[in-house]
Amino acid sequence: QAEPEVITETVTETVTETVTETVTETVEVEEEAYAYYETLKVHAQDTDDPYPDNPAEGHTIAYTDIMGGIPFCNNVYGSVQKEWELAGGADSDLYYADNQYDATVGLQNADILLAKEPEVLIWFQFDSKVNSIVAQKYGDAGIPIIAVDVPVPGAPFMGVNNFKVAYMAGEEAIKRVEEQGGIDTIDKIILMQMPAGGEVVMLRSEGFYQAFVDEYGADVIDPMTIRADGGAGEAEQANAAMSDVLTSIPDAENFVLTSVNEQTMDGCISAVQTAGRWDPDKWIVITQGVDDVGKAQLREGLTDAGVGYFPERYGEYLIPAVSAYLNGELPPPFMYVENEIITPENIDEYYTE
Amino acid sequence: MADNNNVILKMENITKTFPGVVALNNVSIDLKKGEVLGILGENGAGKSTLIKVLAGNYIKDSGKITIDGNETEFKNPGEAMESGIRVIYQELNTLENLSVTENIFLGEQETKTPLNIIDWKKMEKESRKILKQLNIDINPNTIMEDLSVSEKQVVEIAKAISKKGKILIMDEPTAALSEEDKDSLFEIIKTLKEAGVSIIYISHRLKEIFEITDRVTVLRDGKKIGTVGTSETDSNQLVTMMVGRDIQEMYPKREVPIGEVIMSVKNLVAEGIEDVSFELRKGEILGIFGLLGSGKTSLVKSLFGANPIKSGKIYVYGKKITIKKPWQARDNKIGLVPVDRKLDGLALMLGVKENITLANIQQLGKGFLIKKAVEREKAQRWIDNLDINTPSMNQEVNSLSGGNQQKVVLARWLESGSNIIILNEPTRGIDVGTKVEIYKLMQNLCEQGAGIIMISSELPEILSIADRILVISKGRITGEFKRGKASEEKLMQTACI
Amino acid sequence: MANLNVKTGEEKWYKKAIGIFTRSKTPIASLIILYIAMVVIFASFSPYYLTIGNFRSIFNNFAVLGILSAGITIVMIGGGFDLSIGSTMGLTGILCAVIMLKFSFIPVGIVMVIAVIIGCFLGLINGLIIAKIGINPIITTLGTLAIFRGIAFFWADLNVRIYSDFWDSIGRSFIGGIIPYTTVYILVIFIILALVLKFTKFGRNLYTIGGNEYLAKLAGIKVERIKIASYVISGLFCGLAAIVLTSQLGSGRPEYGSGKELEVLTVVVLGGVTVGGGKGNYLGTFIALIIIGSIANGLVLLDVPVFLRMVIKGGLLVLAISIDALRNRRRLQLY
Amino acid sequence: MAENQETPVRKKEKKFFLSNTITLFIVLIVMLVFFSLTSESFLSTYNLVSMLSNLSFYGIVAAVLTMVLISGEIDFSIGGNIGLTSIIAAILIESGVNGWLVILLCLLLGAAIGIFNGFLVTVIGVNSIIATVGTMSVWRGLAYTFSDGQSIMAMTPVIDFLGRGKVLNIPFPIILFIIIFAVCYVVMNHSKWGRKIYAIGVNPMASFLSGINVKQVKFLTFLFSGIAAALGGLILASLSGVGMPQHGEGLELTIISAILLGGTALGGGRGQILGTLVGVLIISVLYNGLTMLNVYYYYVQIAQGVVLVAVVATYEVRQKRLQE
Ligand SMILES: Nc1ncnc2c1ncn2[C@@H]1O[C@H](COP(=O)(O)OP(=O)(O)OP(=O)(O)O)[C@@H](O)[C@H]1O
Ligand SMILES: Nc1ncnc2c1ncn2[C@@H]1O[C@H](COP(=O)(O)OP(=O)(O)OP(=O)(O)O)[C@@H](O)[C@H]1O
Ligand SMILES: [Mg+2]
Ligand SMILES: [Mg+2]
Repeated sequence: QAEPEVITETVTETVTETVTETVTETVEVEEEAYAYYETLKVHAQDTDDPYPDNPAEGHTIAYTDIMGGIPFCNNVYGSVQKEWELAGGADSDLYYADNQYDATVGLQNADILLAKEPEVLIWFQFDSKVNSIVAQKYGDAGIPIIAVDVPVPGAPFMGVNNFKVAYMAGEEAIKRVEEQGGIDTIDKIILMQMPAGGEVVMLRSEGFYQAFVDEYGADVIDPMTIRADGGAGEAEQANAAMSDVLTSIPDAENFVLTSVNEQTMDGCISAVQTAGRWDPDKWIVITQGVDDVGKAQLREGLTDAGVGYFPERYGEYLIPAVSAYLNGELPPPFMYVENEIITPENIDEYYTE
Repeated sequence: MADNNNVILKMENITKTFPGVVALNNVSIDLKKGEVLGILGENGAGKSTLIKVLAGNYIKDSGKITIDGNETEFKNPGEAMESGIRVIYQELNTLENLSVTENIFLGEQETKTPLNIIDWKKMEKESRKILKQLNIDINPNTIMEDLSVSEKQVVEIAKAISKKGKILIMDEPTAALSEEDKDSLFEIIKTLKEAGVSIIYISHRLKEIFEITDRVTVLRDGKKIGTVGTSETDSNQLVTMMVGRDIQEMYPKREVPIGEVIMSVKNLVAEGIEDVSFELRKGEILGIFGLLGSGKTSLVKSLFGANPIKSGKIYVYGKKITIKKPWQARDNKIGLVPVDRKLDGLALMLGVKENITLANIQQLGKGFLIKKAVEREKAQRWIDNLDINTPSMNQEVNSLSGGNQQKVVLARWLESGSNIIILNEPTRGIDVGTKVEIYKLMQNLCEQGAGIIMISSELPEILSIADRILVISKGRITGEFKRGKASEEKLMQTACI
Repeated sequence: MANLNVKTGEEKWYKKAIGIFTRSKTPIASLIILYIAMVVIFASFSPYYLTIGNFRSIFNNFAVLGILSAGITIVMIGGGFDLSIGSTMGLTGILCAVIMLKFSFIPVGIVMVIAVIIGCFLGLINGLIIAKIGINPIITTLGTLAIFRGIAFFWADLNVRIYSDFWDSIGRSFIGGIIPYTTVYILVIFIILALVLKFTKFGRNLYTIGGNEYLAKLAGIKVERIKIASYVISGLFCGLAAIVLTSQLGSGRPEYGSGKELEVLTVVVLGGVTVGGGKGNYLGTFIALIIIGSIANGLVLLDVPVFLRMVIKGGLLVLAISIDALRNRRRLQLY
Repeated sequence: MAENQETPVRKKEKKFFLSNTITLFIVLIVMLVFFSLTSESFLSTYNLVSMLSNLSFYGIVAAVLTMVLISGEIDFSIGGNIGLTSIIAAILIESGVNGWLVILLCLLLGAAIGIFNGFLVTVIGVNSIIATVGTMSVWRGLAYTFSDGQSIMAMTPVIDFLGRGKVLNIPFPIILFIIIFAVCYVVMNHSKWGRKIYAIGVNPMASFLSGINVKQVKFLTFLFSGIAAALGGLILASLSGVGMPQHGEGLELTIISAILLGGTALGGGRGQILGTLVGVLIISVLYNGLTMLNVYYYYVQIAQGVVLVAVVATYEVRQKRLQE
């Protein structure tokens, strides 16, 4: 694991204020102030028993999906539903809307949900800047928001530290590069990004790049790095983007590849296969998330490792945080998932097939 | 076979109504093997409706159709075609971006086995043969849009006779044809007749009716007035049957004093015409005659800004004007009644009122908005003045009869105060009664100081109505005749130069 | 050169040869010139452009686009429109993947047949609504675009990955390592369809219906049947495209194919198929397909920033179609 | 006088036209009743008002685009236009340009876009579907290029007011929306220019030969649709607080669906601004109501498709019956 100091340092170099703030505050978290949240979180993580005292009973909350239907989101929403019921909440009191990767749709949803006057909003939306309007609306109405994966100004944040997970993935890749004989054995490093997601999501691959730069120096890494826009996190667009990338580097053979999520990675790998340039030994592939798609990729030997976000555990943070609000307590401002590197070797420890 | 052996088709007590109109009211006709039955009637009498019922375009409300002794009812045109009924419709029905061959064999391509593959060679050969029969020089591979209206009409005819049918229906086949083409058509009709084909022939031209038909059925207002043997009747009787009153003169001509030159065209060159010069005077009806494709339409379109002028000058009331677009023509008080009313003249889905004011929207009240009262008043005035037969000024022009549609277009230009009025085949497809009305109207206009340019390919009409006739051939003026100095022969001679 | 306006005289043999594909007027000449110009530009800037490997990737990348445009060409010549192709393909794709996942005992060959049947069925729905009820095709398929896509999302929570090597090989194999199978499919499909258009009654009647539906009825053509058939054919090719797409992507997802309709539309219209119907042919569609594929590829090789590629692609389309419009101006100029 | 002597034909026709709009109103009312019965919050002022402000930006575009459709053309590039304008607005705001100037510049940009589209269609003679599908990706691509694919904050007082301000407690975008619909209504139903648009849509050749400057009228409709889309982009930037290259993506199909739902015919000549208004409302109410009921987005999508096809089917069936 990386030292927090290292991360803070690198972040300040590359990242916007929001995130710097994010990370520096992580270090200063005072655990005692959030005892209510911590207790419930520990309970949720340890057992599948109902929460003590049914903290959610009779309350209403709202939840939005960044893009309903994709495996990662299904995992998250599934866990939220599960924990909500364990906390004593009624199914009909959990309002749902799908933001469809679309800021305009998100704005409408924010209003529709606000009209239903939930007590807490869990907000999962891809663009952090649009979120300021949402924050303002809910702030005026006095309804607290919990942001998932993408920050909302002034709201507690739950999810991954994008830079950190990317850096972890980078280090994992570097380990493999070294095993293989050093950076000279690599022709290209491909970052399949999602600029549409905004700066914060960009960190999910820029952290990866930073890890390489820290290890080998920018002079070595910059010329071999390719950044591509893989679209809105869907396989088909990523497939097209990857085909383009491959077209532009007909002579390259050995690659390091990472992407924002596993849908995207699925598209990338199939593009490589379709182009007839797939050889597991020549590709070091590290993914982000390890959702259902990611698990399958690891088990099929397509990817070498993934940074596990454990989307199926998001509810174990979110619902305790919600419960804190519902009971007049506060959740901590940052609730990071504990990420692990998942590999084909250790995957069975985390997930049974 | 209960009926007379000779009768191939019987339509009995056919009734067909459209919303608000009884188009056919208990009409019965019969058709014998190998005869040509003419159908006459004013605009809107129900002729086209009758044949469309027969050909499966419309479903009749009541009545009985018997073919060869069997009662039939066609639900669509396809079924009618299968039983040997072929139709040349009044409206042109050609596919503009396909070749002549394809149009002739539309829906009935020749195929060869195995696999029922289309036999292009055979189709092309057949087309050549048919077109030759029709005496017209068109390459069967030409794309339709490169043909003129009359050439397209010939292709329509070729289409109908390409496959032999039992009953051939022609709804005004000659409306767009020149004399010569008409003659070739009649030759073919005679051959078909001998071969036992029965023909229903609809035309507004009495001369043709006498020339080609055996019997004539007259319709009026959706009712059958009677059927007479052609040899036992004369045009007076037919006209009386058609209009329900006597028409004294087919071509009434009033002498209108001819005044000063109001328009003069000098050395005009444009697409389709080369070096044309002429003058038009106040009170004058200037006829323009020419064969198919001679450039008549191109000429008047250039005068109206719808066909780019390459060189030449146009003077109106002595003042040189430029006409690049129709609104310039309009502003110089020139009006055009185009040859194809439906395609170029009318906004069919709009009302009579809207169509009358179409060229003068800007005059419907001051400022940005339309003053509805002004518009109604203007429309009503022309409906009354021209006696336009419409249930209401809001009626869609779509449902008016041809003559009334023509009046609507004319009203538009009168409303805009045009005093140089160009009429391209103003009486094409219009019945005798209305024709006379239109001639009178033209002369009224002349009396009021207008000058009229009239294109016509109907010889008797142009010879009697025009004060002066220009003959045009290959885009040039090849002759000029004063009224009374011309004859059919002279016009044809000069037109063929 | 491709101006087949033959008012006088006989056709030259080469005109006849081209005429098989281009009986109606199309912008073939401008397209060919455009393509040659593109090749020259791209080749002079990138040494890779004229390599076999590059052509291999160009051709393999537009496989799905090509198959879809084959179907929609038929529909559009018949005066129809199909905005639902992306959704039809997406729905077919995910259904196939689900079938392979849940009923893995069904042989892959049968699943392919099922894909075609599903595609035809969805096309049939469009065809019935359009021909029988008589709703405007754009409106109908705008509706089914949403409906089919919505239905595809029923299976969104399944992670449907495809584990059939045979299925995978459909869209990913190369003859002799050089010619993609997908190119062979496209060529075969295009040639067959071009012949169908030229030499069958169905094909000719399609042009008639597209040119003037009323007239087609008068001519006794069974308009409804042919229209329905054209949508079924379009659905059929959506089904085939779904097979190739899921094969190339190795999975089935409900969102596959979204937005494809406008891409396909761009190809066929560039190829001279008109939106009102009655015009177009497969030579045009094919050249347009190559052009669109080559632009995408060339811009990558020229290292044009990704966002600018969108601008250039759109701009080139506008340019090509403008040149063609100017060439035909005499016909259209009047108002 | 003649107005009163209407024949059965005319009466039936009137009934037909009324019925289209009435069908649409009935659908809307049924939906409103259904949602207010099934969801407590649906009829709340907050919900209705926020729904209206959220639809204002594309409602405005729909109203103007209706004119383009009636004239017989189409403009697919509105979505790209919205994206580009929102980005340019954000960039201008970021660099400290005064809000009023931002609005002016963006509307000018919209006008330029409209002029370009209009030029392609009327002067060059390109089919409008393909021309605007092409320019759509040009505008969108420029939006991505200028923003480097990222969203940019767009907050400055004047702009904030455009989408989030209130006059007499009514959100300003709703007021804009009402004004623009009213103007379009008057133009299409009572003005000379509107009459020309209808005439051109019905028969461009006959209109041309009657001295109407077809190109000019069409050109202007494109110009206005460009400006309207730019206004939409500004409002959206204000509603969301950011300029985003994705703003308006896919919106063209939603807007065109709403217009078609409203009874406007593709190919021109027929259509009503009021119909478009109801069409826009139906699409929004359907989304709003179903989301209130926790319905998944893809069911909403299916419902929208079904409503579109079903409502238009009633038009067609009615028209067929009328013809028989
Ligand atoms: N599709 C239709 N809808 C409504 N009314 C119609 C339709 N077709 C014809 N009519 C009406 O039916 C009547 C008969 O029309 P029809 O076309 O049969 O006349 P016609 O004798 O052929 O006249 P013309 O000599 O002008 O061709 C007219 O009053 C016409 O307005
Ligand atoms: N826009 C055009 N482009 C090309 N050729 C044209 C055009 N307009 C007319 N022509 C050709 O010019 C010649 C004259 O056509 P025009 O229509 O003026 O003849 P017309 O005498 O009116 O014939 P008709 O009696 O058949 O209407 C024809 O051969 C026609 O094909
Ligand atoms: Mg008639
Ligand atoms: Mg002519």
